[in-house]
Amino acid sequence: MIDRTAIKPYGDTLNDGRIQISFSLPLEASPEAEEAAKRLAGKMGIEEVSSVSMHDMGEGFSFHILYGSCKYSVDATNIKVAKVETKMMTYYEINAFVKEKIDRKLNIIGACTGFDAHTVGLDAIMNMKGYAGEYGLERYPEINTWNLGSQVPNEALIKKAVEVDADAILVSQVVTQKEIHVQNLTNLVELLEAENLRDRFILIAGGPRISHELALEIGFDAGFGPGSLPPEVASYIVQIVHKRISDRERS
Amino acid sequence: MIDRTAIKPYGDTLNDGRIQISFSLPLEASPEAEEAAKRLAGKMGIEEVSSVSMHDMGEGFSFHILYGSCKYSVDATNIKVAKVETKMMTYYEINAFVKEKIDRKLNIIGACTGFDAHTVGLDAIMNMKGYAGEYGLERYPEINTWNLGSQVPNEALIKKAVEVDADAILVSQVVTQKEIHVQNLTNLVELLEAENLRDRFILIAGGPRISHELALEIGFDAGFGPGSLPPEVASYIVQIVHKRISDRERS
Amino acid sequence: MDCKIKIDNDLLSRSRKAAVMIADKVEELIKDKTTTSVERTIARLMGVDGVDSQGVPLPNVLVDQIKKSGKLEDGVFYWIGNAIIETGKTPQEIARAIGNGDFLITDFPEYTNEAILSVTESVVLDNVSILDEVAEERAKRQIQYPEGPAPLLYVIVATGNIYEDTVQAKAAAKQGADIIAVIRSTAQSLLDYVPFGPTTEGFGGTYATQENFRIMREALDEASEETGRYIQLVNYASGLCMPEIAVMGAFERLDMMLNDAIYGILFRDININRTFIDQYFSRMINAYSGIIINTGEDNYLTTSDAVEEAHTVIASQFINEELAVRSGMPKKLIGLGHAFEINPDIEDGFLMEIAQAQLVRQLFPECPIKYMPPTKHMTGNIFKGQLMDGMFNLASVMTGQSIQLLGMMTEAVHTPFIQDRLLSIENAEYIFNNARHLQDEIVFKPDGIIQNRADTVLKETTAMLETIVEKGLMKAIEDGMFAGISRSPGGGKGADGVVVKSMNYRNPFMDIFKRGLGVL
Amino acid sequence: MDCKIKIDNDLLSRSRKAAVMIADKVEELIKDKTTTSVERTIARLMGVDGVDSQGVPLPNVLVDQIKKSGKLEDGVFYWIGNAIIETGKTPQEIARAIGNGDFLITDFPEYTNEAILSVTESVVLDNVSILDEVAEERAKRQIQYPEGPAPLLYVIVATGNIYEDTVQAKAAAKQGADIIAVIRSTAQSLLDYVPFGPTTEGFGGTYATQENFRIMREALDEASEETGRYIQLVNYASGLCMPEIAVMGAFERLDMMLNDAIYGILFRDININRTFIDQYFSRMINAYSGIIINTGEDNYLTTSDAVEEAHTVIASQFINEELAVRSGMPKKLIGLGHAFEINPDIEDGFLMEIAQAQLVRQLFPECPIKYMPPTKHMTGNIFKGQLMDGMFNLASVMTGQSIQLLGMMTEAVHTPFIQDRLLSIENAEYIFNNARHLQDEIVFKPDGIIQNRADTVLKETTAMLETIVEKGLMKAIEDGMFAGISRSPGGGKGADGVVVKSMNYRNPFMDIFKRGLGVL
Ligand code: B12
Ligand code: B12
Ligand SMILES: Cc1ncc(COP(=O)(O)O)c(C=O)c1O
Ligand SMILES: Cc1ncc(COP(=O)(O)O)c(C=O)c1O
Repeated sequence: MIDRTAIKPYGDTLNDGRIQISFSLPLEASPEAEEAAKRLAGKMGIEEVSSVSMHDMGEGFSFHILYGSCKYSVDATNIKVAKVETKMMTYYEINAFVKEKIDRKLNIIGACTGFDAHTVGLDAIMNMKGYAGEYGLERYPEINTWNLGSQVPNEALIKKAVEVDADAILVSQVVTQKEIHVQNLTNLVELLEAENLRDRFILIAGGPRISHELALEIGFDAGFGPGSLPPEVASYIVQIVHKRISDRERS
Repeated sequence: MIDRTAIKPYGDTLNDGRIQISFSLPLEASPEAEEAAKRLAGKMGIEEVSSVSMHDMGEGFSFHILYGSCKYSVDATNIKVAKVETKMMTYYEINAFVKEKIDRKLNIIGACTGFDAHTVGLDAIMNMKGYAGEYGLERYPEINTWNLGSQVPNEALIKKAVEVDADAILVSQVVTQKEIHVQNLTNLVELLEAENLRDRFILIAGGPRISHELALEIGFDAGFGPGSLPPEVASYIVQIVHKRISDRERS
Repeated sequence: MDCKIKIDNDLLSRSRKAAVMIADKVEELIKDKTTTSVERTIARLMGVDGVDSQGVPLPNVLVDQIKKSGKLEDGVFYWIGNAIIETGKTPQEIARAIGNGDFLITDFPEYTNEAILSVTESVVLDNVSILDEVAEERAKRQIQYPEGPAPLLYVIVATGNIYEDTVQAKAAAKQGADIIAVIRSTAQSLLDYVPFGPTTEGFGGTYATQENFRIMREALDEASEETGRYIQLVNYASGLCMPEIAVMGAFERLDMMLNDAIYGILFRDININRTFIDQYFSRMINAYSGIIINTGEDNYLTTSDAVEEAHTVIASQFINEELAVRSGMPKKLIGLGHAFEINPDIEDGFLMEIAQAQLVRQLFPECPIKYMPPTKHMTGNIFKGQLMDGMFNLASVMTGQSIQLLGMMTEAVHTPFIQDRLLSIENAEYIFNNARHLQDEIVFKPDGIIQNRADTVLKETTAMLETIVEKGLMKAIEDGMFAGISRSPGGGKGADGVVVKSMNYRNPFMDIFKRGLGVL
Repeated sequence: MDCKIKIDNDLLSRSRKAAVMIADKVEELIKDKTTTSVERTIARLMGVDGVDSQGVPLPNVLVDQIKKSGKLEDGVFYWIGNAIIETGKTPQEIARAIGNGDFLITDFPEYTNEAILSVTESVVLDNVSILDEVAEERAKRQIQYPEGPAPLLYVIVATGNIYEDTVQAKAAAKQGADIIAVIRSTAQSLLDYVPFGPTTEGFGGTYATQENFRIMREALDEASEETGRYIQLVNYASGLCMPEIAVMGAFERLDMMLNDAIYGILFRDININRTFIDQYFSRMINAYSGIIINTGEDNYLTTSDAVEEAHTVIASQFINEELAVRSGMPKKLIGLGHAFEINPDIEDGFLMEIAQAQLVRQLFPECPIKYMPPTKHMTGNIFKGQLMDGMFNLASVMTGQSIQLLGMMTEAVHTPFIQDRLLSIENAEYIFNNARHLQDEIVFKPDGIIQNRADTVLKETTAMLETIVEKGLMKAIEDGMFAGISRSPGGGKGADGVVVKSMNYRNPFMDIFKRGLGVL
C-alpha cells in the first residue's frame, strides 16, 4: 500500500526511490570526474549511485548521466497549492453570465510587457482565432478587447488601461532569464500602487513559467500557466467582476 | 577561475549548479503531485526548482522532469580512483614480452558464471575476432585459451582452471539486478579460498558494471569495465605473471 | 503494402525448397521420440496441476516416477489411463497420490490401449474443450475490443514481482501499449519444471507460472475494458519446459508466445533433439489455441554483427516458418523475429536496416513480423538511446512491420522502469503517427544502396540454406553457422529427457490437434 | 541533388516575376533616402569607433550632431570630409573632438564635393582594403581548414557573457559544430546604437559589440586550428543598427549574418522605410565581404500555424532573394530560412515537412538553405524533444538542406546549456551519418501526399505574391499577410532616422561595393 505521508520516487518497485539525473561538471572526463559526479549525487541523498554515461565535452568539461535511489520522501498529505477557484464556464455560459448578471460589456486589455516580444501566448488567449479549439476573447460579444502586442512599457499599458476603463489587465511574460519576468511584473504592481490604481483592475499574469501561486506572491490577482485556455481566463474575470460589483452593492 | 576544491554542476555559467532530474511518483498527475516533486528536489538540495514536464501515467502514477540548481559542491582535489596500473602494450609487444621474459605460453580460462548467459563481452576479450579492431586472446600465439561460455557454475570453472593449470581466470558478469553479480563473484573467491587455490590464479572480473575498485573490494585482482579491450587485459596479465615469477625467484 | 524492393524469385524458391528439405530431416529425427516435458504437458492436458508436499510440481512427480521405472517410452497418457482403470481416480487425484507416495503408477497391471482410450475419452475431450472455450473467448473479446493500426506497440514488464508487474502493465496499456510481455526470470529457462503459484522474486524478470499468467490476464482484461483495446499477453514457450508453458498459456488465454526452433539450442545450450521435439508439440498447442508465436532470430544480431550476419536471420526465418507450418500453424500465427541492431555509427546504416526490414516484410507477406529494437549498441546515454529507438520506429512504419517491441532508452541500464515505458510509447506513437503513410509515398531507387543490400542478403541467405541442406542442420549448428555458437548433437541440457516411444505410446491430444489443424 | 518533386514551371516563373515587381517598388521607395544607421555605418567605414566620456558611441555622437543641425541630408561622409579639410584631423580624431564638445562639425565652412572626395580618397580606400584583407583571410583559412559535408551543424551560444560564450563555443566546435551563432540580448535590436567593448551581462543572449566579435573570432580561430575545420561565426545584422553591425562583422571576419528584409518590421515593429534602406546597404556590405546572410522566414511559423502559413515562408523567400540580388549578393551568399514547425501530433506531419523542405530546396537550388528546428511545439518534455529534433535532422538530410540550426531538447526551458548542445550535435551527427545517402535512394510517388502538398504550397505562394504585386508590399504588411502581424507604413521604431538625401549626398563606399559586385 502506498503511504501518502512518505511518497518516494518509483522505478519498478514501490519505494525503490529510483531517479535519473544529468549534469555537466567543469572537469574533463576521467574516472575522477565520474567519481566526483557520484559523490555529488551522494550529497544529494542519492544512494546506490550508478554512473551510466560520461561524455567528454572539450574545454575541460564532462557530461554525466546517473541513476540512483533517492533516500528522501515527501508527505503528500499536507501539500496545498493555490489554484484559481472560480468555476470554469463555456463561451456561451460566459456571455450569458455577463448579459444577465453584469449587464454591460467588459473591457479587457492585454500586453506583452517590457522587452518581451512573445505574443503567441497572449494572442492565444485574446485573438479571435483563439487556441486549442477555443475562441479567444475578441470573439466574445460581451467583451471589448485591446491587445497592445509586444514590448509594451508598463507605463504605456497603465495609461491605456485607464483610458479604456479596463476591468482587467492581462500581462504576458515569457522570457524569464535572470528572473526578468518577476521584475517586470513587480514593477507594474508598484506603478499601479503608486498611482493608487491597483484596486481598479483585475490584474492577471500569464506565461509558461507563471503559476497562480507566483502571481499571488507578486501582488497579482491571478496567474495562468502553460496550456491555459481563453474561457478559463474569461470565466475567472467575469466572476470576479460580478463578485466585486455585488460586494460593492452590499457595502 | 575554476576552484577545484568546490566543483559544482555547470549549465551556462560557472557554479550555476544547474542539473536535470526525472523520476516517477506514485501520485496521479496534479498540481499537488508537481509540488511534491519540487519538494523532493528541494530535499535533495536543489534550489530554484522548475518543473518543466509532468505526465500522467495511469494507475495513480505521474512522471516528472525538473531543472534546478544544486547547492552542493565536491572537492575534486582529493578524489582517488583505483586503476589498473600496468602499462598498456600492443598485441606484438605482449607476445614478445611473453617470449622474452616468461618463456612459456600462458594459460587463460574464461567463463560467464552463474546464470549469466551474456557471452558477447567475454567473447570480445577472448575470441579470435576480438573487439573494436583488436585481436582477442585466442589469436595471441603466446597464449592458450579456454572459453567455457555461458552459465558456468563456479565449481566447474575452478575444476577446469586447475585442470589446465591456468595463469588467469576471467569471469564475466553482466546481469546485476539485485546485486547478483557481486554475490556470484564473491562466491567464487570464497570457493577458491576454501580450497586454498586463491593465490594460484590471477583473478579478473569484467562486465558493464564492473570497475577495478569493485573487483578489488570483492577480492579479485583486477576488474575491467565497459569498453575494455583485449590487449588491456592481456597486458595486465602478462605483467602480473612476470612480476609474480620475479618475486618468487627473488625470495 | 507495395512491393518496394525487387525480389529475385529464383532465390526465393530455392530458399523455400531448402527449408522444406531441412524440415523434412528434422521431422524424420523427432517422429519416434518424446520428452519428459512433452509428457508433463500431456499430464497437464489431462488436468494434472499443483505441487506435492516438497513443492515439486505434480506433472514432474508423475513423469519422474514413470521415467525412474524406465517406462516413459509408453507415455504418461498410457500410465494415467491405466491408473484410472485401476483406481477410478481422476488424473489429478492419481498424481497427488503418487506425490504422497501412496503407490507407483507403473506398478499396476497393464491394460490394453483400447481400454485406456475409452476410459480417458471424456477427460481428454473435456480438457480440449477448455482450450476451445478459451480461444473463443479471445475471439469474442478481440471483436469487442478491436486492436489499433500496425505496428502494434509491444512492451515488456520485468519487475520480478507479479503484483508490481500488473501495475506496470496496466499503466502501459493506458499509455497506449497493445501487447504486454512478462519477461521471465534469468534462471527459468534451465529449470526442468514450471514453478507453481504467484511469485514475487525474480532476477531480470518474473517466473512464468500458471497463476502468474492468470493474474496478469485478469489485469489486462480490466485494462482492455478501460481502454477499449484488446491488450495481448505474451510469455515464453521456451527453455526446458517449452510445451508445458505453451499449454499453461493456452489455458490462461495468453495471446503470443516466444517460441523458436533453434534459440534454446544456441542460447541456452539445450539439447538439439529435446528442443526439436518440444518445439513441434508446443507449436501445435499454440496453433490449436490461436496463439501467435514469436521466433527469436533477433538474438543472432545481439550476439554477432548485424551487417555481416543479416542473412543468418532470414535463413533461420525460412526454417522456423517451415517447421511451424509442419506443426499446423497458419501463416498469420507465425510471428517471425528480426532486429534493428546495426552499429549506429555506420554510414548509411539506416539504409541497411530498411533494406533488411523491407526484405523480411516482402519475403513473408502473410506472417506478422516482429521487429526488435536496438539493444546491443545502446549505451547508458539515454538521450541518444531515445533517438535510436525513434529511428527504429521510423524504419518500422516505413516498411510495414506488424509487431513493434519498443526500445527503451535505458536498455543498457536496467529492466524498464515505469517511465521508460511511458517515454518509449510516446516515442512510437509520435513517429508512427507523424510518418504514418511514408511507406506509401516513397519508392526505392532500382539500383540503389537499399536494393543492392537486399539483393546481397537474399543471395547469402539462399547460399546458407543450401549449405545447410548439404551438411544437415545439426552439423550447421555444430559449425557455428548461427550466431557463431557451436553446439554438438549429443550435448546440451535436457538430453536425458529424450525418450524413444514404444509401440504402446499414444498422445491423443496431438491427434486431436492435428485433426483440428489439418496436419497429416 | 535530384529533383524529387515535380515543380510547375509556370508557377515558378510567375512567382519570380512577381518578386521582381515587388522589389522594383521597394528600390523605388528607398533610392533617394538614407538613415541615421546607414550614416553611422559610413562613419565606421571611415574609421570612427569608440565612445565618448558618457559612453555614447562616437558614430552616434557624430551623426546625432549632424542630424540635430538638420544637415544629415548631406550625409556624414560630406561632413567628415569637410572637417578633414578644415582640421587636417582623421575622422576618428574629429569624432572624438565632437564628443568632447570641441566643435560642431556642421559649423565649418562648406567645401565642394570634389575637394571632399579628393581629401577622403585614401581613408576610403584604406578602409575598403581592410575589408578586402579580411575576406582574403577568410578564403585562405577556409582552404586550410575545409568544411565538412552539408548539412552544416549550426549551434547558438547565449550565456550573456562573452567569456562564458567562448568556452561554450569552443567546446561545441570540438564536439563537431561547424557554425557558432552568438545570440543577442533581448533588448539589443531596439537599441539605436551598438554597445561598445566586451560585455558580460545580457538577457537571453550576449550583446553584439565589435569587441565581442573580435573575442569570439579569436576563440573560433583557435578552435579551427585544433579541429582542422573552419568554424564559422554568426551574428545579427538586424534591428535598428542593421548596417552598422554588418560592417562591424565585416571588419571582424564574421561569416554569416542574420538579415531579413521584413523580420524587423514584423517582429520588432521597426519602421518599414528604415528597414528597407538599412537592409539594402547592409546586404551590400555583406556581399562585398563574402558574408552569407540568413533570412528569417522561420519566424512566421513560430507565430502562425506551420501548415496553414507554409506558403508565406516561400513567398517571403522569393522577395528576400530578389532584394538580396539587387544588393549585389550572389546566390551562394543568400541563405534562405525556413523551419520544421508543424505540430508533431498531426498525422503525416513529417510528410508535409519533407514536402516543404524539398520544395524550398528545389526552388532555390543555388542558395544555401538554412533549416530551423522545432521550437514552438517543443515542451519541457526533453525526451520527446530530442526525438523531434532527430526527425528534423532526418528531414534535413533527406532533402539536402545546407545549414542546420540544431534543435535543443530544452528549447522550452532555457537558452542552451553546454550539455544541451553536446546532445544536439550528437543527435545530428548520428542521423546525418546513419542516413547520409537516403536522399539519393528514394523517389516520391508522383501523386502522393508529399507531391500534392508541395503543389498546394507553391500554388498558394504564387497567388500570394501576385496579390502583393497588386496591393504593394506595404499594404500587404499592413493587411497582416505575414505571420498575421499588421504594421503601418508610417509607424514603427526608427522612423525619425529616415532622411531624404540632398544633391550633395555621397556614399563612396556604396559606389565601390557596387562596382565590386557588378551592381548597376
Ligand atoms: C515563438 C518563440 C519566439 C518567437 C516569438 C514570435 C511571437 N510572435 O511571439 C521569436 C522567434 C520572435 C522569438 C524570439 C526570441 N526568443 Co523566443 N521562443 C519562442 C518559443 C519557441 C515558443 C513560445 C510560444 O509561442 N509558445 C506557444 C504559446 C501558445 O505558449 P505560451 O507562451 O506558454 O502561452 C500559453 C500560456 O503560457 C498562457 N499565457 C501566455 N501568456 C499569457 C498571458 C495571459 C494574460 C494569460 C492569461 C495566459 C498567458 O496561455 C497560452 C496558451 O495556453 C519559445 C520556446 C518554447 N517552445 O516555449 C522560445 C523562448 C520563449 N524564447 C526565448 C528567447 C531567449 C528568445 C529571444 C530573447 C532570443 C534572442 N536572444 O534573440 C528572442 C527575443 C524575444 C523577445 N524580445 O522577447 C527563450 C526564453 C528563455 C527564458 N526562459 O528566458 C525560449 C524559452 C527559447 C529558449 N529555450 O531559448 N521567440
Ligand atoms: C546482448 C544481450 C543479451 C543477449 C545475449 C547474447 C549473448 N550471446 O551474449 C540475449 C538476448 C540472449 C540476452 C538475454 C537476457 N538479457 Co540481456 N542484454 C544484452 C544487451 C543488449 C547487450 C550486452 C552486450 O552484448 N553488450 C556488448 C558487450 C561487448 O559489452 P559488455 O558486455 O559490456 O562487454 C565489455 C566490457 O564490459 C568488458 N567485459 C565484459 N565481460 C568481461 C569479462 C572480462 C573478464 C573482461 C576482462 C572484460 C569484460 O569487455 C567488453 C568489451 O569491452 C544488454 C543491454 C546493453 N545494451 O548493454 C542486455 C542486458 C545486459 N540484458 C539484461 C537481461 C535482464 C537479460 C535477460 C535476463 C532477460 C530475460 N529475463 O530474459 C536475458 C537472460 C540472459 C541470461 N541468462 O543471462 C539486462 C540486465 C539488467 C541488469 N543490469 O541486471 C540488460 C542490461 C538489458 C536490460 N536493460 O534489461 N541479453
Ligand atoms: C525465442 C526466445 N525464447 C526465450 C527468450 C528469453 O530467454 P530465456 O531463455 O531466458 O527464456 C528469448 C529472448 O529473447 C527468445 O527469443
Ligand atoms: C532575421 C533575424 N534577425 C534577428 C533575429 C533575432 O532577434 P532580435 O530582433 O532580438 O535580434 C532573428 C531571430 O530569429 C532573425 O530571424
